[in-house]
Amino acid sequence: MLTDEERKERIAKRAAEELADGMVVNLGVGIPTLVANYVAGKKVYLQSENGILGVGPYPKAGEEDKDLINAGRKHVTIVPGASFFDSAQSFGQIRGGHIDCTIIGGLQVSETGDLANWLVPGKDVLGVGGAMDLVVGAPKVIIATQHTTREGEAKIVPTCTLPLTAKQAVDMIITEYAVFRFHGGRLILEEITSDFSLADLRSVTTARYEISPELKVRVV
Amino acid sequence: MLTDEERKERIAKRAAEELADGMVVNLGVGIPTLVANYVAGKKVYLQSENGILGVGPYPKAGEEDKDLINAGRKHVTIVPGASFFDSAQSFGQIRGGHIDCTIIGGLQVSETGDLANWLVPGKDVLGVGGAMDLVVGAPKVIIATQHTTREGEAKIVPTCTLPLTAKQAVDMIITEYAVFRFHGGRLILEEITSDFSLADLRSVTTARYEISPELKVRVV
Amino acid sequence: MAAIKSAAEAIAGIASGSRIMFGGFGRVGSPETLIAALAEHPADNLTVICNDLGSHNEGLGVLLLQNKIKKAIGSFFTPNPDAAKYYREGKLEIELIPQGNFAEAIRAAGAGLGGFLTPVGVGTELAKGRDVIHFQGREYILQPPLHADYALIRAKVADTLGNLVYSKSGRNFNPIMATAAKCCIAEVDEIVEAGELSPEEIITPFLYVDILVKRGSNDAD
Amino acid sequence: MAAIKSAAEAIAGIASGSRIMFGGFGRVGSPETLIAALAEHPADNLTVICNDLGSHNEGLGVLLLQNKIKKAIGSFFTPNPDAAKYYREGKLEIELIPQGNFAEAIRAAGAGLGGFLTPVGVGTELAKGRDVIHFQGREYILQPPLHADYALIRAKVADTLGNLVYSKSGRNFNPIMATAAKCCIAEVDEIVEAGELSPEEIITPFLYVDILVKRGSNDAD
Repeated sequence: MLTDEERKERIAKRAAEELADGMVVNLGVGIPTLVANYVAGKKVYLQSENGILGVGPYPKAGEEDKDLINAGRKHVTIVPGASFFDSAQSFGQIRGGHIDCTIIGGLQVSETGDLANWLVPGKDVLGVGGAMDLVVGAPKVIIATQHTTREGEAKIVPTCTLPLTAKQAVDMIITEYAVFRFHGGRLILEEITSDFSLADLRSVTTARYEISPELKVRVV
Repeated sequence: MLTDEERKERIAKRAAEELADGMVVNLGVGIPTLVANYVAGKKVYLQSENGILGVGPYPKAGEEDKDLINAGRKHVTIVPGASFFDSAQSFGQIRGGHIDCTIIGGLQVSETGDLANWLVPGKDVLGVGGAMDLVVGAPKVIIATQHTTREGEAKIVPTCTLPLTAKQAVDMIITEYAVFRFHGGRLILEEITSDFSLADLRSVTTARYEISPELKVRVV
Repeated sequence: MAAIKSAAEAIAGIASGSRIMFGGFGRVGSPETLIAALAEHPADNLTVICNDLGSHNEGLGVLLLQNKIKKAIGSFFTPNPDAAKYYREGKLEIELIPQGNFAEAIRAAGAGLGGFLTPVGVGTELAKGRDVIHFQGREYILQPPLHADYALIRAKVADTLGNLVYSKSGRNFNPIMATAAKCCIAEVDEIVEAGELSPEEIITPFLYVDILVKRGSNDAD
Repeated sequence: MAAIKSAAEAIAGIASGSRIMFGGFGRVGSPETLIAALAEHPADNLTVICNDLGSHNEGLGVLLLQNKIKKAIGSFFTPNPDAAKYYREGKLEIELIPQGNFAEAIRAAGAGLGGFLTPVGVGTELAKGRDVIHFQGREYILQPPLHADYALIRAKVADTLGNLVYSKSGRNFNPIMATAAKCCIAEVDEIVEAGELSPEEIITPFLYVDILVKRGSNDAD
């Protein structure tokens, strides 16, 4: 049984492989934030929707700049060539498709690419943040999420039962066991980890999906 | 008979009296440009729609900055506290009502405050510039114009026959002979120059207008 | 041109029932001196337009606990647990807007637009009550502009005319809110003479700014 | 991240029939080196999106005299007498948009909006063929966004990533056009290392800029 930490690390590492030199990426809170730990050696630029292009590593304790936080409200630094702008400009970058990729968490992804990730069941509707904007705007939307809920329920489902963030917006799903991509509106399994069988995967995935003829097994 | 220069000077001088300390004003090309000559002693700030707030006087010959022109394509200077911005921001200031006043020329003004000032009859429709934006956006729209065309035709008319710049947008008309204001959609004559009779004025003004009970005579 | 006042003087005219924008993303760029002055001011029944409501008893959270906020319009009220509590108890109305639509609606108000077509939120619960328009082959929400009576914002340096520059991620909603209210009050660290800020670096031209307040002028800091 | 090229290399991919934005207001902020390169390039049948068409045989006026421009979309073509001549002779189509609506439509394209409601132009000839919408008690034109294949812009200094700053009134349409085209080519006086421009003063963040060209790199100046 994988620990929570191990699951998150696997997902973040795999998601980082999707990022290439020169890409501009917005990372959501939670697992997506960890992706930044695995892009060393690649010139990937992080945008933060509160108005930063070129977010750098977290500062050392005691070196925080009180005016410099990311959208997750954590103190950050900036890299050379970074810039600041207001929220309308920031979301102009996002909605206008100028951020190459967003990696974001998910509560449910449907087999048609619908995403639900903002409204936790039973909680009050008090925050949506920039999730809807990011998912609609980014040319490439990667959902980085654990494969099931803590209770073991499927998150990759036929139809989202939770309130939607956006319709048909997801390009890719990365979990601790599998990588799925949407091609022409169909959900395709492209990778599975070596510690998980196809039958295992089917048992925790209620969505219909096809298996790529070039299915890769990722040795873990 | 007044010379063209005298008419223009009269109009510009009178228009300048409408400007008070702290006002931000956009001056159209032609007569409105001359208004700047008569605001000495008042802290009036000029906006130019090509992206300047705080336009200063024309530079001396030989001291022109090639990157610094106003919307009339003339080289200008800037005053302390001036700023530069892009055209979308500039027209955000204009359309959003943040420029206190625009003084602009007119081909025709109707008795309901419609303005026609962009399409000269018989010429091709090749330029509108920022006139429509300015007239719709500015809280106070002053039309500074000679009372009649060169051919002696009325410019203050019952209905504009030329293509409109905007409907019901004019607040005030200043000519070399008269000052009119729109109050509740009605055109009111408020001032007349001492060298012109009410009968003279009526003969060159085809619009219906009322005469203010407090009509002023401006000694010229 | 801006007038320089103390925080208390600056907000003295704010009446109960006003619609007030507050800049800031969390604490960064939040006009804390002005919020502290509002906490001492009797106005209540306020509609606040703000990305978030601060945290428990911090930032706008202070005014919330004083029951001064009737309604909050913004995108992310989750970080303040009191928001959920007050909402559940029927003491706080919430209008939630996706953050980018929210920012754009503020800008649209300042720029004199009647609204804009956004693809964000289409097909979601947040489209409820909105006009949905098909235009040029795609479905959009027609988002109206967000206007306010007051914008309480935070900048770093002002000049005496009211031109503003900001600090790092403290820019966020401040420059757009400055444009969208009848009266803009800016809390700043420093006020310099007109001409000391470079014309190229001014982010908010002075025509948007009505009142300048030096940060800490109410001993709020 | 931007690639640094000569003017001729930068524009080599521009095909006949392309939609191209050109920054500038008169000569100020006009990408003259890139225009000179286009004059040597075979692409024609172009739709140009630009405030004006320069003057006789100057700026875009050069491309007009070469019969390369099929259509011009903008606000003020009066200063170039050739524009009227070509228009009358049926050699040039003109789409005239009020300057503020024009600027906002370019911004809207860059910001992923489907259009916006503007009060400007309502009741005029320029409302013909536009959708008119009544919303919240007022009449508006629904102005669609203006997209392009290329934006040819002019800035003062770039860094090696492609961040840009402008010079004085040379900003005009350049920063918004940078956001609205599939490929943005920026002509600049100087290219410095990333990190040399202040993060507070960068007007166009690098993610909008594809190619940098040093001004005069075609001996155009």
